[in-house]
Amino acid sequence: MPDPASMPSNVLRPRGADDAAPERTAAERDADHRAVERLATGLLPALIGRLTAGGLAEIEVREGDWKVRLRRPLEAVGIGRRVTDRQFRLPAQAGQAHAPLSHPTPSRDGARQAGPRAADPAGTPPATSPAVGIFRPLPGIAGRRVHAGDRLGAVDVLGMPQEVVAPADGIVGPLIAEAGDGVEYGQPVIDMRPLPIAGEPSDGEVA
Amino acid sequence: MPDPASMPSNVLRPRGADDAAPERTAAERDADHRAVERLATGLLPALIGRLTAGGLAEIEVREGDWKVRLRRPLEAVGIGRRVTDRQFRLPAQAGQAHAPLSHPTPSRDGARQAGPRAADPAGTPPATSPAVGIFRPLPGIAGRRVHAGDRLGAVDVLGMPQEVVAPADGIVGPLIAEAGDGVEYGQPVIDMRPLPIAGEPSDGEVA
Amino acid sequence: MFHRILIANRGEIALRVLRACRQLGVEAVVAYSEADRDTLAVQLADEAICIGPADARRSYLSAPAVISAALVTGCDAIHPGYGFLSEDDGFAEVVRAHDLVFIGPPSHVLERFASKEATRRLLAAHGLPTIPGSDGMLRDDAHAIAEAERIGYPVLIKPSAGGGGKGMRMVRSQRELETAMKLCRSEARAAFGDDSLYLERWLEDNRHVEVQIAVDRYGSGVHLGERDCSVQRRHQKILEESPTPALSETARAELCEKAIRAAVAAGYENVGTLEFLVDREGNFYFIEINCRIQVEHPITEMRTGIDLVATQIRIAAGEPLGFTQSDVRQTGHAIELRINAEDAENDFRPGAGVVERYLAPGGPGIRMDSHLYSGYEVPPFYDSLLGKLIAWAPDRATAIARVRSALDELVVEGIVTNVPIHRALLVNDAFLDGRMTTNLLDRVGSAAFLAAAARGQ
Amino acid sequence: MFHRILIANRGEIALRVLRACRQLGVEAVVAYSEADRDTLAVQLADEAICIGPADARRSYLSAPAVISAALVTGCDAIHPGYGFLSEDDGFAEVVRAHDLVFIGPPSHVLERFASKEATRRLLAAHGLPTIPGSDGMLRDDAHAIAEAERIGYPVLIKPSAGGGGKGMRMVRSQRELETAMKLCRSEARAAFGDDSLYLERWLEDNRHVEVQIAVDRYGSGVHLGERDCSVQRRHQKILEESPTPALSETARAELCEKAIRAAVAAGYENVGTLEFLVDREGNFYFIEINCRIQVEHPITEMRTGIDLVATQIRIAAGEPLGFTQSDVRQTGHAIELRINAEDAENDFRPGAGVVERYLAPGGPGIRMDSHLYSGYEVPPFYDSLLGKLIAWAPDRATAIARVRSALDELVVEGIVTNVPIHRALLVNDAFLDGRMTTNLLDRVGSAAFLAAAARGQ
Repeated sequence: MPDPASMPSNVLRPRGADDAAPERTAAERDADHRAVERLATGLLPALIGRLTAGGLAEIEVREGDWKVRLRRPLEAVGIGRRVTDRQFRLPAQAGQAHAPLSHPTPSRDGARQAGPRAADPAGTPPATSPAVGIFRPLPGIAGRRVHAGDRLGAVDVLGMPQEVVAPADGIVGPLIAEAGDGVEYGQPVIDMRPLPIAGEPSDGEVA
Repeated sequence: MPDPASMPSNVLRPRGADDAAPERTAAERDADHRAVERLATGLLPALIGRLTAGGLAEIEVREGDWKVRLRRPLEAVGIGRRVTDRQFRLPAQAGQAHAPLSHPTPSRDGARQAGPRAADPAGTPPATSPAVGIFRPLPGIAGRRVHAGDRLGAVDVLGMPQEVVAPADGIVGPLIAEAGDGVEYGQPVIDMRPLPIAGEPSDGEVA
Repeated sequence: MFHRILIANRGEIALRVLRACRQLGVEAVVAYSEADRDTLAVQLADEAICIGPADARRSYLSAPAVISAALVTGCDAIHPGYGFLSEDDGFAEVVRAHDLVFIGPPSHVLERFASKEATRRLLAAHGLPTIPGSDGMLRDDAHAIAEAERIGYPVLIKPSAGGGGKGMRMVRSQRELETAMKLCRSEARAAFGDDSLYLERWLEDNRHVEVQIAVDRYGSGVHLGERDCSVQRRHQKILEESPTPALSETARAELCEKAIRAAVAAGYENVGTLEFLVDREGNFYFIEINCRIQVEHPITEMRTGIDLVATQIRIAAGEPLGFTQSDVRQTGHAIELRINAEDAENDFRPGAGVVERYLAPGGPGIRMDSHLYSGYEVPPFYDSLLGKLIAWAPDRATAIARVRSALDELVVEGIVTNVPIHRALLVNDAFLDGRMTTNLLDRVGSAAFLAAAARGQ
Repeated sequence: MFHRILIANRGEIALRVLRACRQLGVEAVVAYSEADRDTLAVQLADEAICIGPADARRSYLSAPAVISAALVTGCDAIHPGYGFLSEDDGFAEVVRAHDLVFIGPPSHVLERFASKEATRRLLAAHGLPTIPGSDGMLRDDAHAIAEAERIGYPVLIKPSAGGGGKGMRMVRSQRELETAMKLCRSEARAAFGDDSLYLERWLEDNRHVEVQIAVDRYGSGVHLGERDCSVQRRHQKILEESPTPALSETARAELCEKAIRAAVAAGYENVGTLEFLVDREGNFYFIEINCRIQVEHPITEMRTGIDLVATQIRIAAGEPLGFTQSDVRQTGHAIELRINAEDAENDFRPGAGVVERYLAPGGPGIRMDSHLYSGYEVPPFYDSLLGKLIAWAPDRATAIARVRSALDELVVEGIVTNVPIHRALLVNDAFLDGRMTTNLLDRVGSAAFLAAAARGQ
């Protein structure tokens, strides 16, 4: 189970923290605390029962001023019809292939630490394109052991090459984009694999 | 704390239960169950801490395909401004003074069993107006013990009186609308009080 | 001008009337049924009053409920919208008897035009062509042959009594006429106990063209051009456009001028529409008058810049029209798509439910008249109209391109709509060439129509 | 015509350009920054391509990123919208060097009009009045007095170098001039190390009036009427209308005709706007030319029925204009309100965040150009424009009534907007009488303005 305290990128829209919000008294905070606790200890078990029984998409319960809503994306449930054939994307939808909008963290050197798959705790994030242009991987790069920041190739922007670098120490996996493909900014272009775990041979520099 | 099982009117939008939803396997239900349980046992305590710390309006956490969102109404937090002064009503909002739209249950005799306050389990529902017109209560009706269907007054529709009747056995409470008021269809016009409980004198006809 | 108007309708037209009231500086009270508590007009109204349960007979169709609501809320006029009580002369009379103003033709005008047959005779007397027919009932075969000759084949044999197609036959020659007469007489006798027959000219592949008029209390009237409503499915209009591609500019002018002249002469008052059938040769025949605002009125507003609902209210308030025919300028081309909650792929079964997400299209020349919003629950009790997507452009081709692009922008999630049939229409050759006739969609079959469009794309 | 256009902009104008592409049957690719992934134009585009991070310098302002995106997606033209790279002649030149078409004036035209000072001299030479000033720098007091006499008091003393108000004084008489000259010289010397001064006529209570023009590659040009943008807050336009209430019909015609004649003579090409200041007496003075589509272009579209963005694209594609001045008809009155994410009650501090609920107003004559939808998160990185509420009506009073009613319908929840200032404007006597000047809102103070409206209602 993920540790809640370490999940800032999954916690969206913490609004109201701006300076326009009035100061809150200890009593108000206590009342809120009690209300949320009632939700957690009293209602959640009942909700779980309801949701799992009928394949529901969404359920919402109110308790005083508080609401709790549980929902799954519509696609997972298979209901909801659209007028157009196009996929109408919800903003910042879970599982969508991009970093959260509220925390864009491009690094200055043209690579991105938090790539589109960075949220996947299981894998090593792929190398992403630093710009929009034509992808040129280094020949024979796949399978090499690299350090974070090592050059894996370039993206050609009107003749100016922009470096594609390894986002972390690891082993270069297969190419996601083909050499010569047009790629967009932030697009994953080269897969990365984790280094072999302890016990396997290491070059000694990996912490 | 309210018993979750007895709160159907507070549980909104249980969608996906329609026949378009695909059958779900036991394994899928189990996976959902586990996901929701993680939310309940792992994330809620952390959320409570976050919410009560900063006077937040809303917080949302994702876990796999599931989202949990806790929110207070904007007004309570003092943020969020509306363009119009008018109250923009959400459809079928809990606590709104009308019966759920999906289940209009007007009775044929001009009175309504499920009046606007019928959802309140604690009290006896008030008598409601059977039509739009001018309210004419029977003189001295307040305080009388009545049976369901007894006439309490009328609503005058272009000179045609439409009976206001007691929705249930009980004691006529104070008038909600004044004699001569214009009233709309379904508007509560006369409060009702429950009959005295067993042990007090009874006219013998109350079950 | 009025101080407060009761809007005795629902859906998009309640919102449309509300907007006209706002613009005129008149307060608007929306009368609603229990099923329409959450509709946009109720939320935007100066006041809203529940007049009865979902059942329209006890709410929108209940004259006492509507009038009582107007009195209780202190209104001085009632706007009936379209449908429901909008053309009911009895209702208009009771409204008047309660010292309220009915926004529409006065009751005596509604009464005069209540019977279709009488209206046709009245307007024919004022110069409008009607569908040619026999001079009264057919006495015998000889009379029938002579009359058919005069009218011109093909002709339709119709029984005087009843309807539903019994005793009715289309014949293309004298030989067919003689054979069919016997069959029709016996069918009519069997079905209605009356075997009297008459003849009417058969209009093959006709188009539905209607003329919008406005006449004030003082007999000043103008036409506001015509609308082509030939795209129909089982006699329901689903796409309207103006001007009609079926007639030349001269023919359109002639039609419109004849229509307004006849209507004024016959004593019509307020906003109204004269409906015509137009045959392949461009001959037009008056069929009926609609004494109300129509669903498709916005395409006329887009072409003329004239607010028809505000005009309707002003006329009912006793104001003179304030402009003459020469002030009315028609420009460009306008198209309206009726967006209905119905499943085009399942025999247009009407739908209801929650609109999970709604997003109206926009941009130059686009107007979306709809009462939808994200989260709105479409009740199952009334008609299936969700809104009207209207596009104006300087010419027909651009208007089609615009409305097609706007249709791509429209988002109505959670409820099945007839958008697929509109998509199919907007790539259909008969439509693109302006050759749609009222029977085309039914003759081809909607399913085949949708499939053909899918193949063609 | 082009096959595929890259839209190198965001927000409502990206959507606007997309709509023009659709209508022209051209594919549209939207180039977006990481912060704009969820915007409506990205969702509706035929293709969308991320060109960089939220920082505009690395996305919308990066010429290499934009051009590379056009090449990668196979576009043959780039539409820059407004702001960002839209008037950058260097960018236009690099676009051309990559065999792509820049949708706007060609680079050599942009270059010609890049300097405001040079543009004023150029257009003055082609007959446009500019603000009267001294003949070069002031040699001494005697020269200053003579020049001020010639220009007419009040005059503005301006330093040749620098800006920011230092060394600048408005004087109403010779006595004031003589005193101020010394002060200004010493201030200018202290601030810029250069004490040369010149004079310009002081325009009290001026109005901002601009003329929309369109000129094709072949030198055929038309004006499309003028717009009044006098309602400003700290030099930001917030409400625009057309026609201007400041000038008579004759004066408007003269202004527009002079503007198009000068622009064509000076070699302008494509869609553009000539901005003027108009003084209390109705004299107009050319100040600058905008070589792009402008935010407020829809009010011109509403009055003329001409799609300005489509016209811009057609001209860039080498098409002739296809119509002449006599084909351009202006009707009615149009008003645009800029709906910004800013807090009118807190010094217009810009806002960002999630639009919890959005509902666009509608009805006759209403157009809402906006990229919002329910659930859209307004990023904090760009300008605060959320959309434009545009109303057309046959006359100004009706247009005001309509836009006011539409403003009541608009729902933007979850984010603070400048709607209160619009409400205040629409009941303000100076606005209702057509007397707004560019300095009025700042002179009164927005807070006082809002408070006065609240008292008056």
